Amino acid sequence: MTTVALKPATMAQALARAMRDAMAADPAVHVMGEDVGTLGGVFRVTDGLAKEFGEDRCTDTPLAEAGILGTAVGMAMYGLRPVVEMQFDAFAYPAFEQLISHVSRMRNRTRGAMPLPLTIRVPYGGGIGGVEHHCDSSEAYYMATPGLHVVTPATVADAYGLLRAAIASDDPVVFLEPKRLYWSKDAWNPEEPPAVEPIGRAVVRRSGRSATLITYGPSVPVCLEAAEAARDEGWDLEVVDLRSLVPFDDETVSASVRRTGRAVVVHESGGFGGPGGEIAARVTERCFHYLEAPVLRVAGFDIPYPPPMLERHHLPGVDRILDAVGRLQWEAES
Amino acid sequence: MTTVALKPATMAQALARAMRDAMAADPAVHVMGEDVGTLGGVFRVTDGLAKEFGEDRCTDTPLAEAGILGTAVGMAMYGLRPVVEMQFDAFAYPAFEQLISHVSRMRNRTRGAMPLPLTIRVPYGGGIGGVEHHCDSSEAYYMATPGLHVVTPATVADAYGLLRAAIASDDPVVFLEPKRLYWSKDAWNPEEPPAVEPIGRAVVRRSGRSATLITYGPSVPVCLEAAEAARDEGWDLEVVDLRSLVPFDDETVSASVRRTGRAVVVHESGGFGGPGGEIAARVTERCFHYLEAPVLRVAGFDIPYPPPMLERHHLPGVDRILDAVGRLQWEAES
Amino acid sequence: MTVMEQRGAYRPSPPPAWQPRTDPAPLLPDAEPYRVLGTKAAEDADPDLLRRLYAELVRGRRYNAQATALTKQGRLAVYPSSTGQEACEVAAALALQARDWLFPSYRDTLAAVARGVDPVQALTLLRGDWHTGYDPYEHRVAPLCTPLATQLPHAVGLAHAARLKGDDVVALAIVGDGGTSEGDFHEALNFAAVWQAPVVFLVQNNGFAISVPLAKQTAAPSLAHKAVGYGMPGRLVDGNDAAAVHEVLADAVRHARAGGGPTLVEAITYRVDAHTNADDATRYRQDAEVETWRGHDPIALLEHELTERGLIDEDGIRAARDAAETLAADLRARMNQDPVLDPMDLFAHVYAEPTPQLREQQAGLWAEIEAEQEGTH
Amino acid sequence: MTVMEQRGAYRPSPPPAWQPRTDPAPLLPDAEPYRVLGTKAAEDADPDLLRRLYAELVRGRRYNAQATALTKQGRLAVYPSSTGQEACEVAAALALQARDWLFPSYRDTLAAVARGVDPVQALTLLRGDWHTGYDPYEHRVAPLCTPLATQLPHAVGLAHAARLKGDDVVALAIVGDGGTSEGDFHEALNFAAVWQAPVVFLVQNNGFAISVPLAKQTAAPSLAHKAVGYGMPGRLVDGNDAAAVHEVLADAVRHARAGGGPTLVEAITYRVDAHTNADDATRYRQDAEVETWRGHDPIALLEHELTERGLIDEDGIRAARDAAETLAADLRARMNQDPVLDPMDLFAHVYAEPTPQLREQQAGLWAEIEAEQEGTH
Ligand SMILES: Cc1ncc(C[n+]2csc(CCOP(=O)(O)OP(=O)(O)O)c2C)c(N)n1
Ligand SMILES: Cc1ncc(C[n+]2csc(CCOP(=O)(O)OP(=O)(O)O)c2C)c(N)n1
Ligand SMILES: [Mg+2]
Ligand SMILES: [Mg+2]
Repeated sequence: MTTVALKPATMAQALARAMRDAMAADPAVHVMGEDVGTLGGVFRVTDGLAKEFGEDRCTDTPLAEAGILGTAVGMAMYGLRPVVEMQFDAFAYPAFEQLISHVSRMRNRTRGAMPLPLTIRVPYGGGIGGVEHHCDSSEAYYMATPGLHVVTPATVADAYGLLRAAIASDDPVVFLEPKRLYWSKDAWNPEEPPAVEPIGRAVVRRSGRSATLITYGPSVPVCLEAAEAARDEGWDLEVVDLRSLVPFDDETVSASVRRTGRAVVVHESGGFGGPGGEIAARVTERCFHYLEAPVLRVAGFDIPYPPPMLERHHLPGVDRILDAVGRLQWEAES
Repeated sequence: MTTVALKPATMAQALARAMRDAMAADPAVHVMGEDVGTLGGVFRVTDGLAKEFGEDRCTDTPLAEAGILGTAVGMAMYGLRPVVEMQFDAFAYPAFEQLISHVSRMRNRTRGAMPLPLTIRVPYGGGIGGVEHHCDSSEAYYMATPGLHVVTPATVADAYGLLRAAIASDDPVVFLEPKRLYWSKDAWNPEEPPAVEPIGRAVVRRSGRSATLITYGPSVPVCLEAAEAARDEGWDLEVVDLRSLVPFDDETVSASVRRTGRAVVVHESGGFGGPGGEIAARVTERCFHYLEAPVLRVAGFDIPYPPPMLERHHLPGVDRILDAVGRLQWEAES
Repeated sequence: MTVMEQRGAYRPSPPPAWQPRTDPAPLLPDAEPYRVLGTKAAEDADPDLLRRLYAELVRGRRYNAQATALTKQGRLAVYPSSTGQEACEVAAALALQARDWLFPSYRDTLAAVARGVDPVQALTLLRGDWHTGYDPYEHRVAPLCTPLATQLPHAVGLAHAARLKGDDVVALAIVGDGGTSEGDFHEALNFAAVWQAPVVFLVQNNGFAISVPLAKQTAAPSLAHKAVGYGMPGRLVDGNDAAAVHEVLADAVRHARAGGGPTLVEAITYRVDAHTNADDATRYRQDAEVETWRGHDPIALLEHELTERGLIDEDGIRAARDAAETLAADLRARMNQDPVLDPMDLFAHVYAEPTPQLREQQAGLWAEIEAEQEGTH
Repeated sequence: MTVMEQRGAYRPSPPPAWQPRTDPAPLLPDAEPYRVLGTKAAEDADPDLLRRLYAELVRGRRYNAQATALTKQGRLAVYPSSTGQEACEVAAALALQARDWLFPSYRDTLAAVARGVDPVQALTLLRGDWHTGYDPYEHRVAPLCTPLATQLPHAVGLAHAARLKGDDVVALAIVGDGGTSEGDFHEALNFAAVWQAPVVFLVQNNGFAISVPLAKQTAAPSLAHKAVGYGMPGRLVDGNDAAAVHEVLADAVRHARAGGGPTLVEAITYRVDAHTNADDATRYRQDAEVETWRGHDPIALLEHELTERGLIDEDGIRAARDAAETLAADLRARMNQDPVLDPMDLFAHVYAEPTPQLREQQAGLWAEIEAEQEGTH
């Protein structure tokens, strides 16, 4: 048995490596976006790609998001596999017509003749002290758009594995990168990066018997922290990391909730009309008779993302999660 | 007592009348959009306005939805009350950046100093045999955007009353007009149009004791029909017409579900990530111990809107609603 | 160095030399739309090409008439006619090689048909049948595009990809005058110019966007004048002169293929019919205007030229008309059969593999249909 | 009339007369950026205006330096400096009347300050404090706009509304070279031209959009060449020549006020600092280039002119510097105090009246904060 030399890597580095490996493996993979070339992206996630593969493979585009996504559609029509970076969540909005009317529909429109293997990377979420328009959690829009896969990693390993899977997918994938986890670190083996994960599988990050926290992306570490803190209250919380919002892994989620009988959905995105409603509703549909309490939601408020100096009030934190767990009608327990 | 001479009016006519009366009452009201002037709109909803108020008050704009909404923002900044028409649901997508980043946020951004009294009329939904891009139900996007009111009438009277309320509102209102109800008719008194409804109040369209159908817009008549048909099965269904998706009338909805103990949410929009998830989740949060069965959803499939020749399979119809009602675990009934 | 210290001996240097990145002069359109028919240029035109264009125009006009008739018979849900614009439609198709790509808007079924797409397949969308009736890769015709101008960045991306792959492919995209107001028009032209992508933009300026006349759409001297703002040549052409449109487009295609980058072509034409069969054009325009344009009919123009110069005789004209009638009869016959759609197709192509959620929904619909059929048997 | 019948006697008529809707020639920019300083035109410039511009430039430079310093001290979250671009910022503010409106981008806090907005209020957003620090109606300065080019249609709409109301108001909107690639730029200019709205578009072409140089942004001869495509005049000006920028903008404002419609002004300048304090400009450009531009510094240019022509003396220069130091000291002092934000404000202005849902959330947060405070007491 050889010793594996593990090294620390950040999520940003894992993402960069995923693109690098994908580009090396398949000449059809092209990275494009604002500042992704020479600069390596404002978060340095595309660092080194232009140098290694040339500007035709990693391209600084003009500053126009609809144009970026629209031309990527054309490139995908011709057999390329564009990986598009939207510089920040809110700057993906100008591309929504291309996204909704074309990216998500071209395969269906042509009865399968014209698939669009396209990855759209969107740094999302807050917690980084960013000013207006730099901290949106826009996953509700993507989830409500049939034809898109919506994927979001919470760990360094998943960042690599899921991005490779997204780029390898023959369908368009909206790949949501939790900004505040870009600098999160994990030990990994640079010689042999993690496995490519299939899209659509949730994972139980922590087993527990009292209740299930259903979450994803930036809220996963928060939920894990909450689960640790909950031990003091005598609760043994299970944490499910969805990883893929579309398709949704009903099996894993329902199995967990059936085991625990209680659930809280946790996300940064606004509550009203946000992902939590869908998740709570489908869990309830599937697990109604197992539920000791309604599935609760801990979410961002239904407000535009607040200024940095107030964001800590907005973001679901450990206390708010524990409060919700406390409201899961434990008194009903025999 | 004078006799009231009631005449039949279509929903399209009621909407036109609402704009006319609002324009007559307030010179700040301006109607703008593609083909709204000379032509009177592709659905003739703005018919006669340009003639009566001149082209400066009812303006044919260049063909650019972001430009329409963006200039309307500027007009509202200067104290006008623009009423913008998006020609069809899917053609509102190019305006999403203006909508999300500015329309919904300007008041909040300026701590109330710069409100945007703006109405965005969006004909939505299917059932009219429209080709691709002409039948989307995009309410999930609007609901997930804090700062917008989202309103949709289901009757001729509400079309008038709610549109007047929307135009009178100091907040931006997305006013969703169910296309297939444009030609629905009701008797009304042209001398004295219906009252202006406050935004945010649901209404019980039909009382019943067995279960509640929670619905809005184009699905309201379908639910009423289903409720009639349900009598044969021995069910006495209550039908709640939400009218306003934002704000949401928890009070009326919860009161109904507490009475009946069972609920089905019905809408045309796709199910996954659609309005029904939010509605089911919040009803469950509030009425858990009253519920005999999970809140079920009858929605459009999670697919791009189908071609006309297949749309009948997609749209929630009476049978599908009754099927869902049948799955509300009646056997559990004593 | 502080402001104080900069004084005295300090002399500011001139700005870094500025010069336009390209010479604007050749990018500007001519003062008059380019014409061939009825001018000296017609003498240089290839008679075979003219005859071919003529046959296609006649066929195209008949196709438009037949499609419009089908809407009246309830066989077509909606038809945006290109009557009066056949020269643009046909020339766009004929200016391309087989390896090139055409990006039509929703109005351009005729261009697709002229490029070889089966008319029934071209009309599939407008029939209420599936969203696209043909395999885009077969004739290299992108799906008919309804959201205005959104097909333009696709054309740019495809052309760019082809060039990156070393393929000798040009993309030609068609858009209306109204569509030029959309942001996607702007972004597509800018990307094309920056990338020097082999793409040709054909604006069919037919005077209207539904009811909105050009004067409410733009204040530009001409739409072709937009080109200089992107650093590409803008060309203005009489859109009812098939020979002129063909020549200008063929030049632009050659230029693009040779690595010269994109061109914007504005073809001045007129939408003789209403916007679609559902539209009432009398609400927004005078018959007299339509009549003026009928006088400058693309078919009449070309037929006149061919006849005057003895390039076609009665037989030639009859042959063109017969071919057109054959197309119409075939279309009529085949459109008379109701298409059979499989409801299960609703779920089959949303993703490469249906998600578990879609599989559930599919099973539900299947059960419903089975129950329905049992009910009716 | 069938095609057959059209033959023979039938002669197609010429097309309806075509002519450009406007004469393109006067819309095209000059071949060279317009300059005043160091040219004969300087002799006609108003000495008071030049001195005023000078004082504002010096103040602006100091403001930029102070704001950048505040980021290092953690007093400002982020600062996009306009060092090197002060001539544009200041001239934009000074070209307007009090009744006019300014629409700044996120980089243009200096223009807002030069127009009278309190610097602390102008920096509120960038401090991590509330999204907008000033009441837009007080100085008629729209909120700093972050999504690029999206403020341009606002400016058009506002100017249009003012004209409809019969008010004598002009809007001036600032956008970057990168921002010109966005669809909103296109749509705004088109609406402005069609409506003949009294609006002036100032493009600060500072060579970069973060790391992306102009050559990757556009292939146009100049950005000012875009104007003709909308039917408005395009003007090219040396963006470091405050007198020239002011003159061109003031002309455009006058033209707009007189009902002449919009103008597009491209000011050629340079972003001397990095994109923001968080950016590392050495990754994408050479110091030498920066140095060249430092030589063509807007303050040095104007100071040189003033000194050469004896329009300013040591005292005048010192007065300008002192005023700048006063601003900086005040800014430093006031930015040293932590702002106090009320978390309840999160819910107060989403709507005119909080929805029941927001009231619930507000109550929840209130309870949390109370509990927290009890915990800490
Ligand atoms: C983005 C978008 N907005 C609105 C529409 C609705 N619409 C369909 S055709 C049309 C007019 C198009 O005019 P033009 O571009 O001149 O093309 P033409 O119809 O004259 O061929 C409009 C507004 C649309 N299809 N897409
Ligand atoms: C719609 C949108 N896309 C992307 C961004 C991110 N971004 C902020 S500044 C910038 C570059 C802007 O360049 P330019 O317009 O030239 O203005 P400058 O920074 O040079 O003043 C980018 C890409 C944004 N703010 N808005
Ligand atoms: Mg047109
Ligand atoms: Mg710039």
